[in-house]
Amino acid sequence: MNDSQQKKAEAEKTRAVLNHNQAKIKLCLEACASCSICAESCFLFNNNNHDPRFMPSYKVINSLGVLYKKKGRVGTEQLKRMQDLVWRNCVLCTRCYCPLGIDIPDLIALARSLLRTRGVCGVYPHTLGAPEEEYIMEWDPQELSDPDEDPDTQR
Amino acid sequence: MKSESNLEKVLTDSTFAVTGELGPPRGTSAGVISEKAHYLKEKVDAVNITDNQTAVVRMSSLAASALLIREGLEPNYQMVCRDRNRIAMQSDILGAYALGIRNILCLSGDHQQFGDHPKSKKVFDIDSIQLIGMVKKMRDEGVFLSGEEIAEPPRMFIGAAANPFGDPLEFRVHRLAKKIAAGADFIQTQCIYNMDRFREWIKQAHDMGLTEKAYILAGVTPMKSVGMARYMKNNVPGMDVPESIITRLKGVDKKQQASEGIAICCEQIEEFKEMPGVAGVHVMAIEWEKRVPEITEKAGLLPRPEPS
Amino acid sequence: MYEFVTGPLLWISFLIFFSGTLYRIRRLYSLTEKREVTVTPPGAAAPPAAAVSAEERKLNLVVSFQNSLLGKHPVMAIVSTIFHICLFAAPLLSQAHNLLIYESWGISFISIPDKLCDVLTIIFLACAVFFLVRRLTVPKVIAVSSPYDFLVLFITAAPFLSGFCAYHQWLDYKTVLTAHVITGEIMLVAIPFTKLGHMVFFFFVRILIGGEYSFGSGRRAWKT
Amino acid sequence: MVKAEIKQLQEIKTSVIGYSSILITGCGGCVSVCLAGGQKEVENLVTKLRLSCKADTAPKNIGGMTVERQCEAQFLSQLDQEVPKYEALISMACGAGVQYLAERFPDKPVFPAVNTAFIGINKDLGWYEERCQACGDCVLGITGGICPVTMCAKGLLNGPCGGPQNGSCEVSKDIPCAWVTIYDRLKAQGRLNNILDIFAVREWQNQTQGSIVLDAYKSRYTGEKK
Repeated sequence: MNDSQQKKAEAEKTRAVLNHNQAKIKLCLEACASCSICAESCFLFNNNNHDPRFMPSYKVINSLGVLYKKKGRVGTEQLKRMQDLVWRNCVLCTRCYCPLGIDIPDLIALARSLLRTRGVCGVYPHTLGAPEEEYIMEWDPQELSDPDEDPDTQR
Repeated sequence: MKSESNLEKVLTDSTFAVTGELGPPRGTSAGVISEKAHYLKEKVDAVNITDNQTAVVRMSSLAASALLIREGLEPNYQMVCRDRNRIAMQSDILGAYALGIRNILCLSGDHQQFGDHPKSKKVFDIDSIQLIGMVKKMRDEGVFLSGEEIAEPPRMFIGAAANPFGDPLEFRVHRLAKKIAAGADFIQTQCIYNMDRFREWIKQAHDMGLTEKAYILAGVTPMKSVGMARYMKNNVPGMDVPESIITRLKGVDKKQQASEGIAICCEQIEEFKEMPGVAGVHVMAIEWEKRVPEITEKAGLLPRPEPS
Repeated sequence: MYEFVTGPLLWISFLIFFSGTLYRIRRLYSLTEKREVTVTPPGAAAPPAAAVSAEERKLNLVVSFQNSLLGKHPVMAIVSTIFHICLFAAPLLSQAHNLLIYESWGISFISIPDKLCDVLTIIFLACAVFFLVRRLTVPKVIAVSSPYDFLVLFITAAPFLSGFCAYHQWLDYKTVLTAHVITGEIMLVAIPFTKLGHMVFFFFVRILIGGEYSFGSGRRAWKT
Repeated sequence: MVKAEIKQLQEIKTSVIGYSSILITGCGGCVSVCLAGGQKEVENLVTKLRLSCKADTAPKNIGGMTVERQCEAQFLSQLDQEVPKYEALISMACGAGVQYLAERFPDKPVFPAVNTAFIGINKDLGWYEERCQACGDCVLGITGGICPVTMCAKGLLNGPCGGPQNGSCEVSKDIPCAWVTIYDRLKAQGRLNNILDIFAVREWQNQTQGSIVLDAYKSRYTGEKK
């Protein structure tokens, strides 16, 4: 299989997973009132200086939400960012609280499935012997308000 | 002959064998054993000594077997997998043989949940079929499970239990086949009340040639009362008591129920004597050893062949 | 113009609102399935290992309060509850609305004095401003806010704002009134098809679908 | 995943009497998933201990923190700043997590707040069932995907024993007999041959502390060159 064929096959798989779950994704994404109440139910959010990138809804909107909206047509850079969101910023402890009842862990798991169809999966730097500093994320609140720094927040 | 067991001799002579059962006391009294043994003497060919049956602590079956030998009876030493690992089992087997024990019955054992120490730790290092194989290996190959040699291996006559009534019914005879393949020389069955089911099972076993490879002793337990029959039906795992038995016991006067129970038992034994594939009968008179002489007498099982 | 928006357009909006809401419920229904509890797990019938002391019952109450939205986010809980109460109460109980309903169908709900309705509207708008400010200033909210969220907030607030103006006869009454009706209709139509759909989603999911946070023992689950 | 159950409050309280300050540590791994030791349980325990420990000897200062997994040093390191502020620790992780926490902070007494029960599955909401005893030598391929070591009360490899009735284990009517289930499944799959032969005596793998070193990483620990 050459490169373009493989890309095509990948895209097909992504679309299949998306199509299969389309209705649910749409309803769930649409139910989100972006209220951010889910934030504190995530211990990672609390442990990381309340960095919004650990907020459950943020993780869903910027992974599954984008994949859904763009029908899986996202670039490598974005895939990398999503990978961080759903694997590094989430341990799937399945305990997030959504006042509206959105099953956030389910959606994150779905995002993981979608990313796997693109050959992206969880990589744990520390297990590969990377120095700790690389693993710990510093958060600068300014970063999020600047669209150039973090285009994912601007949709 | 694989062993110097009297039971084996009786069975190889094609005599219809009779085995009894004796539960060791929940205490240290050797007297209890002699008392119970007294009723069984010259009425049976060998006596099963239960191993902490229903997971209730009793005198060890090894010690009780040795005491029984002193009384001039042949024990059938029962060993369950619940309480010992392979090290303890092999060591006990060596000791048993040294004490003159020649028969061993290999069992899984009741789960400790029913016993007097329900939260004890189970062992089940090996299961009953693997135990049979282990004893056979010790006897025939003269080696331990590890493969190391035994000085003067124990020459045991190996027994196993079979339950023709447990689930899944179709698999029961295959499990019997597995036990025989593992090395069981004789089989004692669970108490039989459902004769139809037993006939079907023994026919299957006979057709598969299993009754040629091992001696099958049909298990019977005389009912003392309707209450006992109901209890056995509802509370004893793996027991199949048809309603007809209960109806029959209910049909007689309360005082007559015990003798009616014995009558049922004797009728069963009469049928077993004629049944192809049945080599003997195992009489489990639970805490009722004193009626064994009467049963064996009525069922025409006496006199027993003289042990050599 | 006024006749048109309060006539056919109103009917159409109601039709879209009700059928859209029904469609949404049906959609949710078809995406979930009933999970029958057919087996009782061993031990489920057994009483708890140890009796719960009075003190522990009290502690459990404290903890369940702590775990509730009110315990975790008191301000958000209170503001959003008031916001939603006003959202329903003000339009449904307003005397002016009830008069219109009475004129058309001869029925009417309980109504509240205009003054009170005005207060509810003000409270509602205050809550809306709170949400707006929150969306503009709190980092975690900024992070998930898009123009869409602002639009939705505006769609919700607009009928109240225009209603408020109309009641106080600010600006040109006729125009404001028409705007009030139109914005109200827009909101109705938007409910089933936008983020406002969380109205249906909330009740359906949190009551019917089983989960750590469901109200009661939800027996439905998402189909897999 | 590992399943655990929170201990009785009284037992936890008794264990920390005499320490003026304690840190309750949660784990975002398995115990979080089974609602035993995640952030929410930590917060609840903090509240409960704060309100109910009124004795003079009871802890005055109670804190809580949850990390990704207590079975990994990487994540435990997040506690390095917090732990020195406290006299003792309570861990809501599984037994492995508790021990690794205690190992990282050897001068602090560590008390478990959950009982680690088994490796199991989420059967339904709040209902977990054991499925694996980590025997270290998986036989599921032979037994139709049903573990005789775990699911059979006696762990028989040549089952069933004489006990099952109406498909239930002799231990309880509510527990299906593992071997009846194995038989039924293998029969349906036409694989009954699997259990007609005798299953040989097993060499149990979990009799000393288990340890795995992946082949790919062996040289890393032996210092030998690949």
